[in-house]
This record gives sequence, C-alpha cells and structure tokens, in this order.
Amino acid sequence: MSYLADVAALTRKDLRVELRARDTLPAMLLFVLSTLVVFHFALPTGTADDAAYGLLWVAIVFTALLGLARAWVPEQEHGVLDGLVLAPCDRSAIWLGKTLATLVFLLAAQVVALPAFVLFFAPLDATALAGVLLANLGICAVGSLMAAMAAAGRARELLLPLLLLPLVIPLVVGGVGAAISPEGERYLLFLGLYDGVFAVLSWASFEYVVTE
Amino acid sequence: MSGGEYLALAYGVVFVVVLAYVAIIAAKLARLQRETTEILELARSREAPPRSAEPVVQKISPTA
Amino acid sequence: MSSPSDPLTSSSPIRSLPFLAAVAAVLMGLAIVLALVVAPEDADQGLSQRIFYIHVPIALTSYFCFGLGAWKALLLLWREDSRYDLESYVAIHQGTIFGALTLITGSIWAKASWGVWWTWSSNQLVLFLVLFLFYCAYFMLRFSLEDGPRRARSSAVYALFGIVLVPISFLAIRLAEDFIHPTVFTREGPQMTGTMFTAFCVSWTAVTFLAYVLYRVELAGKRLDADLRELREALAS
Amino acid sequence: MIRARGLEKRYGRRRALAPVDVDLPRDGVLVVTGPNGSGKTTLLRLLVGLAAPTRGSLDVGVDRSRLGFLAHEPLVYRELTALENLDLFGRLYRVAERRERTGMLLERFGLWEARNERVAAYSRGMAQRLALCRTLLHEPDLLVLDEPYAALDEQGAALLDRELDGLRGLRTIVVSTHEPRRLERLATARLALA
Repeated sequence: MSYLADVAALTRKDLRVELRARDTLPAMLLFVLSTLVVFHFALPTGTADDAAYGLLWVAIVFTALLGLARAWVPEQEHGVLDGLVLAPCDRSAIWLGKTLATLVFLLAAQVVALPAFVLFFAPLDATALAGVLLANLGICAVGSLMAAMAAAGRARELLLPLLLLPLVIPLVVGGVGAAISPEGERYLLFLGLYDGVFAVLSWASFEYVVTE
Repeated sequence: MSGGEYLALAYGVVFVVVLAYVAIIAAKLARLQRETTEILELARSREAPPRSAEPVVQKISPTA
Repeated sequence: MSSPSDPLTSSSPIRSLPFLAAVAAVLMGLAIVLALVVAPEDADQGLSQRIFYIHVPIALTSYFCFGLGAWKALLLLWREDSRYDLESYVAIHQGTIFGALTLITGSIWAKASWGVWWTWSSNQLVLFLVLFLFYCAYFMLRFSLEDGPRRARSSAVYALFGIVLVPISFLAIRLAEDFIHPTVFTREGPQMTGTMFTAFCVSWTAVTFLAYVLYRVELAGKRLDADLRELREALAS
Repeated sequence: MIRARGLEKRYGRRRALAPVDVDLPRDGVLVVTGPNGSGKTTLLRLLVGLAAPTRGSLDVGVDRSRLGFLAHEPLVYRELTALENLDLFGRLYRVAERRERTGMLLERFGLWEARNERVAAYSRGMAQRLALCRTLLHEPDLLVLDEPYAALDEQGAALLDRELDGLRGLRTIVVSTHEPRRLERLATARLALA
C-alpha cells in the first residue's frame, strides 16, 4: 500500500509544480492546436480521411515529446533527483509518478486536440479513441524512462526524440490502425501488448538509469 | 543493369565494407603501436622506477 | 559491493584469434563458391536470386549481434561487472554494421527483382530500417553520456529495449501491411532444393563466424586501448 | 558503522577519488578536509550510495531510511513551498507525526515565517537551512554533510553548531568542510584528502 502512497505523493507533487510553474501544459495545448492547423494547410483538399488520422498521430507523438522534454526539469533544479533517489521508497515509484503526471498533461492536451481534430478533419469512433488512450500509456511509460536517460546526457533536447521515435513507431501503427481499419480490435490488442511489455520493462529498468 | 551486375554489386559492396572495416582495425593497430612506444619512452625517461601499483592509503590520525 | 574486475585481466585470450580468423576465411570462401557457382540457377529470377545467399545470412547475423549485445547488457545489469559494457557496445556496433549491409544488399535485391531501390512491402527490410534507426540512437546515447557506470547501465537498458523491439515492431509492420498498401505479392522464402539449402547454411555459418571474429578483433583492440590509457596514467601520476 | 578499504572512484579516464581507507565507529564524527577537487564530494556520494565505487570495498552499516545527506545543492523543489517540500519528503521517509516534526524544525531554523513561500523566492542561505531541515527530518542515524557552512550566515552557522552539539555521541556524522577549526571540539577522526 505504501508504494501507491509514494506514487500518489510524487504525482501530486508533479501536478502542483506544473500548476505553479504553468509552463508545460499551456505549451502542449497551444502546440497541438497549431500543429493541427498547420496540417490543415499541409493537406491538399482532395486527400482521403486516412491521411488526416496519420497526421493526428504525428501531432500526438510530438506533443508528448514536448511534454516529456520538460518531464525531469523540476528534478534537475537544485539536484532534487538525488534527493528522491536517496529516499527509502522504491525507485520505480519515481518513474511511475512521473509517468502518471505526464499522462495527465497529455490527456489534458488531447481533451482540446481531439474535438478540434473532429471539427477540422474527420470523425473519431470509439475504437479510435481507445487506440489513443492505450497509446498514451505506452508513450508516457517509455517516454519518461527515455527522458530520464536523456536528462543525464549533454544534448538532452536532441537526444530524447532520437531515443523515443523508433520505439513509438509500433504505437503509431496501432493507433492509426485502430482508427481506420475495419477490424480495429486487433490493433487495440496489439497496443495492449505493447503497453504491457514496455511498461514492465521501463518499470524494472528505471532504477539502473538514475543511480550513478 | 542485368541480374548478374546486381549480383556482383551486392557481393562487391559486402566485400568493400568488410575490407574497409579491416582497414580501420589496421589503423587502430598502428595507433596502438605508436602509443605503446610512447609509453615505453615515458617509462625509460623516468629515473626512479615507477611506484608500485597498490593504492596510496591516507592514514587517519584519530585525536589523542 | 562487489568491485568490478580489472580490465587488465581480460578473460578471452587473444591467442585463439588468428585461428578463428583462418576458419572464418575458409568458410567465407567456401560459401561464396557454393552460392555463385554450385547452387542451381533460379528459374524466374536468374542470377540476381543468388544475392539471397549473402543478404539473408547477413540479416540473421545482425539479429545475432543485437541478441549478443542484449545478453551482455543483461549480464552487466545483473552482475555489475563493467567488462560487459564494452562487450555489449562492440556486439551492437557489429550488429549495426551488418544491419546497414542488410539494408544495402536488400535494396540491391529489390532493384534487381522488382525494379525499385526501396519497397515497403518486404517486411524484413522495413524491420531492419526501424532497428537501424533505433541502434543509431543507441550510439547517440552513448556519445552524449559521460563515461562511467551511468552510461554503461543506460546503454544496457536501451539495448534490452532494442531486442524487445524486434518482435514487437515485426508484428507492427505485419499489421501495418493491411492499411498502408496491400502487398502486390509476398515473397515467402523460396522453396530451396538440396544444394541451395546447403549453400545457404554454409553461407549463414560463414557470415556468423565472420561477425564473431570481427567482434573479437574489435573487442581486443578496445581492451588494449583501455589498458594502455591506464598504463599511461599510472606512469604519468 | 562505516568501513572502507582502498575506496576509489573513476569516471572513465578521470580519477575523482584516490584510494582511501575509512574506519568510523558508531556515533563517531569524521571531519574530511582537502582542497577543491580532492574528491571530498565524491567520497561522500559514495558513502550515501549515490555513486558506486570503481575499486575497493565499502560497508555502511545503515540503510537509506536511516541516512541523511546534505549536498552542495539543497535537493528541494524550487516551485514548492518549504512546507510542501518537507511534507513530500516526510511522506517518502515515513516520518511519524510529520506536521509536528516539520513545524518544529522550521521553527528551530528560523524558517517558520517563510514556510508558505516558494523555495524559488528563498535566498541561498535560507535554501540551505531548508535543506538542513530536510536532512534532519527523519532523525537519521548517519548524517553526511557536504560543506554545510558554505552558504550559511553567522546566525545560520550558530544554529548548525547548536544542532551538531546536540547530536554529539548520539549520531554518526561525516562532515566535509574548509573550516575544520569550527568542528575541532566535535571531531573523533580526521581524513585529509590530498
């Protein structure tokens, strides 16, 4: 039980830091909206809806990247990450707390982005939405671990996209598939498999990434 | 280009890449040899024999 | 707290390297002769079909190297012995070189048999593109982190992600086939007659052996490098 | 409490800490001195487990929950207030009667008035005092302090002296400092890093 209490405390801390600093969330909201508008002009009028779903996923991935690039910034000021690593709590709780916080920000951005997408481009049915939700889990789980790795590096803003994009390709396939393919359930199953496998792997390896 | 030329191209590329790799390893070998001779001169130039390798231990002087 | 073993006492002796290299050379020679001369002509594809005997073994060897790199990474995380970091790095370095070769020979074969330098329809080629991108990021990670245990562990974790990515992205690519564009034809492995199969197996063992020898050569070189640096430091201080 | 033999730390080619031995009994006070770059901070990070030794052996007789570490950096969140920071760390360290303990420490280190202000608005000295509160929050058995007097003003330094005197003989303490004279009366062992 205390593990979940730690995770809750860490997630609440992240939400409070973000509400106080107010820099990541507004940026993600504006970014996803402006990206969708740019896509409107990028798409020649005659294109099929399928292309729009593909672009939705490009917008989601890069919005997530924006949020993840700032995920560990609060921990790097005043070296707080060492403080958390020293605490007796299980170090994977730090990862889980950060993953949930990033998930909340991504969902907040999507609460605005998805209706805008339906307005601008094409409808989203239940399977497509389920695909978005499942993929969010995968992106945030793997993303927060990769962000922690990149944070220790020199060119961290450059490094994070490079580390994360190859890993996100299967999620884009699952997400787009769930939106446009007639038997979308197969893609949802695949997304579930991805989330399960990579969430456990990220959960188990976080400890190795933060200790020197 | 005909089938045969593509075949030659494929095997040629593999051969060239492996050859390049061997060349890089050879260059590394030359650098290692140069470094070894440098270190050898460094060792000879020192009059005193190099210190023994075990750690330099700082003793603690507890108060009386 | 087990102190990691000293790089000076590297375990794999260099003595056996020349012998291994000789065996690799003989095997490669045999494989090339078998593939280009002995194996029967393919009915429809003609000569270019023989690229198969070099392309597929290189692809399989690349998987082998990535697997070896991931196994060494697991050992590093489990046994905390910094020796495995170098081995994992060199194995993945080999894997990336053979991965690049797979992409090159694959695109040559695609041009020969379908007239296009790149095709999204051959799943294995697409998978290699994804893996190649991934493992290039592995090197970016290593170059941006400072030398030390953190870099070793982060690289090890990333290498494990890579090996898990192989089946996952293969599944994704197969799923992607349905909507990106239905494949005009799928090239399941050609039905191989007796001599074709032996030529393939010999070539496969030969290329794997070649990769292993190159791995050991590079590893010995890098270990020598580390030992020399330490010697220079010991003398300088 | 702490036993180290030939403890050394290298980052790739750079040697951060030359081999050193440490023997510190329970409730002993070790004062570590040495010029900048001699490896004081590295040694302390090894003792608290934030870094793994490259060579040599290290045995620290206490686990993370009974360990307090004061680093160069205050290790608190800039965007949170003093109360929020101590509340978070109090939960992570499972401190009993968290509120009372936090209030008492803030009071003792003169931060009670500023308890609801964000750390970002704190001066360097106030942040260091908050870091001291964080370090002492869970009454650790082993206290590791990295140049604690560095950012403290006279009043802050006096508060720390009183605190350390109160803990003499009750806690094991390791302090790295450039003013060994200040800890002369407390020290039971000294380690001078070259």
